[in-house]
Amino acid sequence: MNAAPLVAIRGLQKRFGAGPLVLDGINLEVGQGEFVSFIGPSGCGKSTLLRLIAGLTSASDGLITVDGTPPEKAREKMFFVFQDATLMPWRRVAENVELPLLLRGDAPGHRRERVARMLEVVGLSGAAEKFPWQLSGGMRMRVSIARALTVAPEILLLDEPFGALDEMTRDRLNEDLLAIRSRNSFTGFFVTHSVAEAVFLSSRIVVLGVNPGRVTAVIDVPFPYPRQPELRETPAFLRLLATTAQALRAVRS
Amino acid sequence: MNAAPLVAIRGLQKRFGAGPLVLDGINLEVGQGEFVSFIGPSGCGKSTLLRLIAGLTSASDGLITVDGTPPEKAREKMFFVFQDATLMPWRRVAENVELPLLLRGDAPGHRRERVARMLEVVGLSGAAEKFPWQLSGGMRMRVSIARALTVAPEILLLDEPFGALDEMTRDRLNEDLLAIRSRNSFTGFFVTHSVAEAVFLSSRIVVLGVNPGRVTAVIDVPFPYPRQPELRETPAFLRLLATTAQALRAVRS
Amino acid sequence: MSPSLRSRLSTYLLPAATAAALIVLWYVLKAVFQVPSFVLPAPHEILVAAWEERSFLWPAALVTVRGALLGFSAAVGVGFLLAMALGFSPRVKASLYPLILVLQMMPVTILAPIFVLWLGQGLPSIVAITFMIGFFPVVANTTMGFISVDRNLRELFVMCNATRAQEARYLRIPGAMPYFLTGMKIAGTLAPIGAIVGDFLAGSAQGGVGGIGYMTISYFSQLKTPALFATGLVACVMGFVFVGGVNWLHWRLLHLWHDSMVKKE
Amino acid sequence: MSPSLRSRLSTYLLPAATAAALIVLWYVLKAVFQVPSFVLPAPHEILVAAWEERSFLWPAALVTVRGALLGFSAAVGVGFLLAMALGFSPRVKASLYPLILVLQMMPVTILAPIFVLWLGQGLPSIVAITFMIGFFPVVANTTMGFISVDRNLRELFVMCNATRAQEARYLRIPGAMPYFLTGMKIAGTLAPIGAIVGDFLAGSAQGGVGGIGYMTISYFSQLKTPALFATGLVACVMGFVFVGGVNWLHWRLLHLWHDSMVKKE
Amino acid sequence: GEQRSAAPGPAPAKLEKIILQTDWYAQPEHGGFYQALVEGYYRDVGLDVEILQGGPNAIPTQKVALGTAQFAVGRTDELIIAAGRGIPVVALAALMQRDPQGVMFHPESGIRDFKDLEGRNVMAVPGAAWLTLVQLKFGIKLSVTPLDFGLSRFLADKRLVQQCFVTNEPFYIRQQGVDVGVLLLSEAGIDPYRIWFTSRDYAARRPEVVRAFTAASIRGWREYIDGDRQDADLRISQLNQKMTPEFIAFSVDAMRANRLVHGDPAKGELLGRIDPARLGAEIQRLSAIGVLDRAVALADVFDEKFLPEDVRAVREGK
Ligand SMILES: Nc1ncnc2c1ncn2[C@@H]1O[C@H](COP(=O)(O)OP(=O)(O)OP(=O)(O)O)[C@@H](O)[C@H]1O
Ligand SMILES: Nc1ncnc2c1ncn2[C@@H]1O[C@H](COP(=O)(O)OP(=O)(O)OP(=O)(O)O)[C@@H](O)[C@H]1O
Ligand SMILES: [Mg+2]
Ligand SMILES: [Mg+2]
Repeated sequence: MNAAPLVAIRGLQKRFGAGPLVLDGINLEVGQGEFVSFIGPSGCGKSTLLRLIAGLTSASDGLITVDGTPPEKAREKMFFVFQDATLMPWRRVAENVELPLLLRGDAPGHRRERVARMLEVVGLSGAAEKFPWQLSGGMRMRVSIARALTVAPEILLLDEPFGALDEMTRDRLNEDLLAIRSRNSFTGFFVTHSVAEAVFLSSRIVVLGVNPGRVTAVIDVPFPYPRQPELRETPAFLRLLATTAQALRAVRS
Repeated sequence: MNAAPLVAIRGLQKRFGAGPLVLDGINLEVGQGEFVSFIGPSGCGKSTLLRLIAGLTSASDGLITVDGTPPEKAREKMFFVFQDATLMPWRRVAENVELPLLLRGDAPGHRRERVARMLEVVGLSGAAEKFPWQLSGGMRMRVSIARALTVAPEILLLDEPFGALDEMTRDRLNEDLLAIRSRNSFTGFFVTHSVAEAVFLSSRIVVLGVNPGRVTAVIDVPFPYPRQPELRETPAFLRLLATTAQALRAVRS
Repeated sequence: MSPSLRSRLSTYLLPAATAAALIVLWYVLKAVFQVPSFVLPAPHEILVAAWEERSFLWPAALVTVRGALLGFSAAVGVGFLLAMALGFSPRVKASLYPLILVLQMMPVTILAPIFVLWLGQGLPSIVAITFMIGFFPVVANTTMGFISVDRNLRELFVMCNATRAQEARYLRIPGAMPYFLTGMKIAGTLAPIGAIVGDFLAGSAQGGVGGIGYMTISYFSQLKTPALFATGLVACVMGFVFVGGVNWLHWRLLHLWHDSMVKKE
Repeated sequence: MSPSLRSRLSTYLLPAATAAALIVLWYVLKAVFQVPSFVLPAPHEILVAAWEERSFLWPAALVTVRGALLGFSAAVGVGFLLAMALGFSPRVKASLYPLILVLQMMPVTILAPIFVLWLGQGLPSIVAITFMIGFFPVVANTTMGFISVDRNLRELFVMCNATRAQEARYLRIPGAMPYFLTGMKIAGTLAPIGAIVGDFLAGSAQGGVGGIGYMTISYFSQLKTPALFATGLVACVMGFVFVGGVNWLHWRLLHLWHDSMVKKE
Repeated sequence: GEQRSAAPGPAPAKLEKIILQTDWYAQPEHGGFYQALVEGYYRDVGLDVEILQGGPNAIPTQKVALGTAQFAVGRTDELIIAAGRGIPVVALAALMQRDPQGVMFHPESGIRDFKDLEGRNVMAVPGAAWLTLVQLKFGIKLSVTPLDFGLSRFLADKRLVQQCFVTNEPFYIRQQGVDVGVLLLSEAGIDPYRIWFTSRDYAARRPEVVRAFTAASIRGWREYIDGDRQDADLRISQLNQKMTPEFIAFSVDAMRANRLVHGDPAKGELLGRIDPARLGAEIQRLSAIGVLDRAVALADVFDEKFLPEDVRAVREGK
């Protein structure tokens, strides 16, 4: 969309070891400030694609650049919400959330304040002193989200962050995410199984097919930001929802 | 519903250690062959309730009986799909699925056959020889589901089994679950965040509130089994969906 | 049975019961096989000997405790650092591991004269020997802990642009604690033995006070078998103190979060 | 650099480089401090002595290998079983652990005469002493492995109505493997030392063939220091074979799934 | 199988199996027993003897007391201390009238006499009775380092004094071209016999075996020191690889030169003989330094009736 894309993927192929191709011929250019959702069947390579963008695994063929450099070089711009909560069992909730700030050397006062704010956002202020094993599955995932939000990265990669949450919490976090984005605009890469969520959040939706993972459809979402919760009830929204669901269903047949 | 309920819960209270009440005053009677879904906000105690029914944790107050005995005594009737996939990292996919049958002493031929069938159901026939770390999140969860299905227990407890799956896979597994149930009828306890899923699968939906977890609504689902996929499009279904969503939304306010 | 009563039962009564059963068995075996006291003294004879020899055993124990404590600290500290180096990169591991193995496997009896030559007789050599005997369990365990870190957490640290030092401090070290503590426990049981062997190989009764190792040979050569076993008793008591310390640390560091300690309700 | 070249570099070249560096350092230190050969011989002197004494060292090594192998097997086998018992229930642990600690911490020098009397001088006593020296690392590690089993998997087994034996076989034992193998590695480095010490304490040169421990005393008392170090060399070679075996097992059992081995791409 | 080719005469129908436990690996200091064994002197008296080599942990006293071995080699001071602990063992005969034990030192350390050991670092077996006796007798104070069975520390440390056998360690030191001085403990009047012994119980039950063994052993020793010891030496060198011909020759020469085995006839000493008066004096000495738990009488530790007539006769005819 932009003249100089923030993330550019060209002819990307990925296989693990001598296994079959997991991703094949992925081409994608994502500009500064975009919010791209990936949807597709389980096992089609969405997480792998996110990990490739983050430089956590390397492409078998093709090219990925982030801000013009290889992803490994651009990591300070990015943060990742993994599909699993990935909490450190020996750190309390607040300590887990604090970790990235600690590692990047923020001042203690600032850390405390940001951690408290983000725990508030995900509704876990009361659980700050708990250990991960004392949390429910959804709470663990929310800790992981809070951790990513404290960082306020330029590029945020979210791998099914809201899958384990009830619809209300999920909707609220969707809105919170957009609100945060309107304040300090980040470029988002988002994996979800909820079409509604994808439409509500994204500026673009990439539908992936399976065996191997290929881009089968790209759907532009024309609604302007900031988006209000009421958007979800509008006919235009519901129509795009249906189109997207259709595109997703087409993958399998 | 039945004269002698299969699972009876009376005045159940649960707190962890000296913490606050997690569940309070839960009363529930579930007859043979019912399918009960629990919905409620993240952290309200759904998993805890399932674990109480399975006898994996003990009540702080109140009573649970399964088939007239304490849950610990009725475990051979039950099986559990945990919220996390809970796979053994050193066993391959097929070996993981085989485990319960192996432990209960089934013949190798029978085991192989059942494992193959259930891997087929969850769409993982091709991944039988992989190790858990080689799977995507959704694939891991499907292994866990296949494992439970091989057991064909009288009572099946499912804790958000389909949360990490795309809508199509999810719908298909919903239908598969009902098909399996129509063949060897089991009593189901099901936790989900998807209201549609709850309505489509259940004979009864229990809505839980939070802090502490309390039953705030019980919704009977009158549609007869077997249910066809088309049910999802009927007005009656959509109406019940709206009612349930309403009840769930009421919890927070 | 209330939980607290039950836990007290496990902590105190059961070991006491086992100990009592063993002591009874000891007397029975001694009587049945007619084992004379100059081979295997009865427990009460050992206690009597320990008391009678207290004026020798006590200063000897102090000497040995010093060697054991310093050697143990060295084994734990150096072992931990070595393990950090080994866990740091596969190349460092490939370079250093064989050397560490040689150090561990070279019988200390052979190296003892070199220690004595370079460090002089007495405490420094004893500490060096104790270190040699106890450091490898720490290295082996801690290294295994360092390289067994959860892959997902490692990726989290990569995303955080953590430096190697940060990764060590916040991820690998806490993650390796269960392994490290096990190695430390083994080193703890070995430290008194190491100091005794060190006393044997490089000690002296300079100033008239030898360590427990010295007393052991002395009693052995004088056929004072109950007193000989009393030196063993002293060694065990020392070892229990060390292991008790490590267990306390284990509890302190792990009881809030590790699967080996947390009781899920 | 290609990956295979790089891995070959780590496996062979780096240790060789370290070894070479050390040997150079050895010569330099010997020259600088003027350490006489009867205290620390030069590497080539050791090799020459090993060759010259081969007709003595070889049979002695065979004797010691037998003791080390049997003692190692006993340490690993019995240690594993003991750990199973300890991991079985907290009560068994509370009952047995102190006893095991006493066994470990009682200096083997004190018990040696009892072994000699009951088992006779020679192989059985040597095996018993090797066992005593090597079993605790296996017990401590394996126990820690057993009690560190993932809580969630434990609940899965509860739901499967698994018997304790099944839980042990399918959950605790495979889960404890990383710990067990570490303990085994430590026991592997200790086994040759144990057999040498055993030879020392309870061996006999019956039939004219003593073990490496006997040769050690013999060379030591003859001031044949290069030959003495050659016995150390033999001990190290033995230890490397043991550790190599354990490493192979480690690779066999863990390389497909464990975080310490699997390289995530 | 034992070498019995040299054994003269027809073999008795049934041999009594007995075990002799020595206190160290095979060495010339045990030569007489090997001589008796390989030359068939034991067989001649109806005994099938197995010699068990000792080592650092041979525990001969305990083995004899428990009956694991019938006879063992040791020293009278050890025997007296054992008796003082209530261990029922009795000396039978002396294989050496003089103990080869002494201390060695570097001549440049200026040691001439035991008095010169004052304040020295002495490497010895901790707890050995002679340490106390020397310190008491000469009014000196020693600093003791546990014996490590090696010689490199002695060689490296010119001030170190080390316990030794005059028949043994000096050989290796001199081999290095280093001179070494030796003070024999017997010169200081600390003079235990080296003996063989058995348990009170066995002596009471099988006096004829004890007598036979003692006689044959004395014969072996006599032959070993004065006669042809080739076969015995061969056996010793087969059993203990460090026993080279040169070393054995050195040891035997040292035994001869210091009259260790035969003793000094002028003082009434004779191979095998134990002088009750000298033994009684030793009991007194040990009792005086308090290493005995209970009073030991001469009769507790020695019964001369097992000595052959000729050995006893000499004493009686003194
Ligand atoms: N072992 C434990 N110790 C202490 N508190 C616990 C423990 N397990 C759960 N809890 C607490 O109990 C409450 C309910 O947890 P539970 O896992 O049942 O929630 P849930 O309804 O399943 O939530 P989710 O939808 O997020 O999975 C949470 O507040 C959690 O912190
Ligand atoms: N480390 C690995 N080694 C081998 N194969 C892997 C590895 N990681 C993923 N795969 C394979 O790559 C494919 C894509 O996995 P990925 O995790 O990207 O799927 P996904 O789209 O995120 O699925 P889900 O929605 O279930 O999370 C799967 O078939 C998986 O088996
Ligand atoms: Mg994924
Ligand atoms: Mg839950």
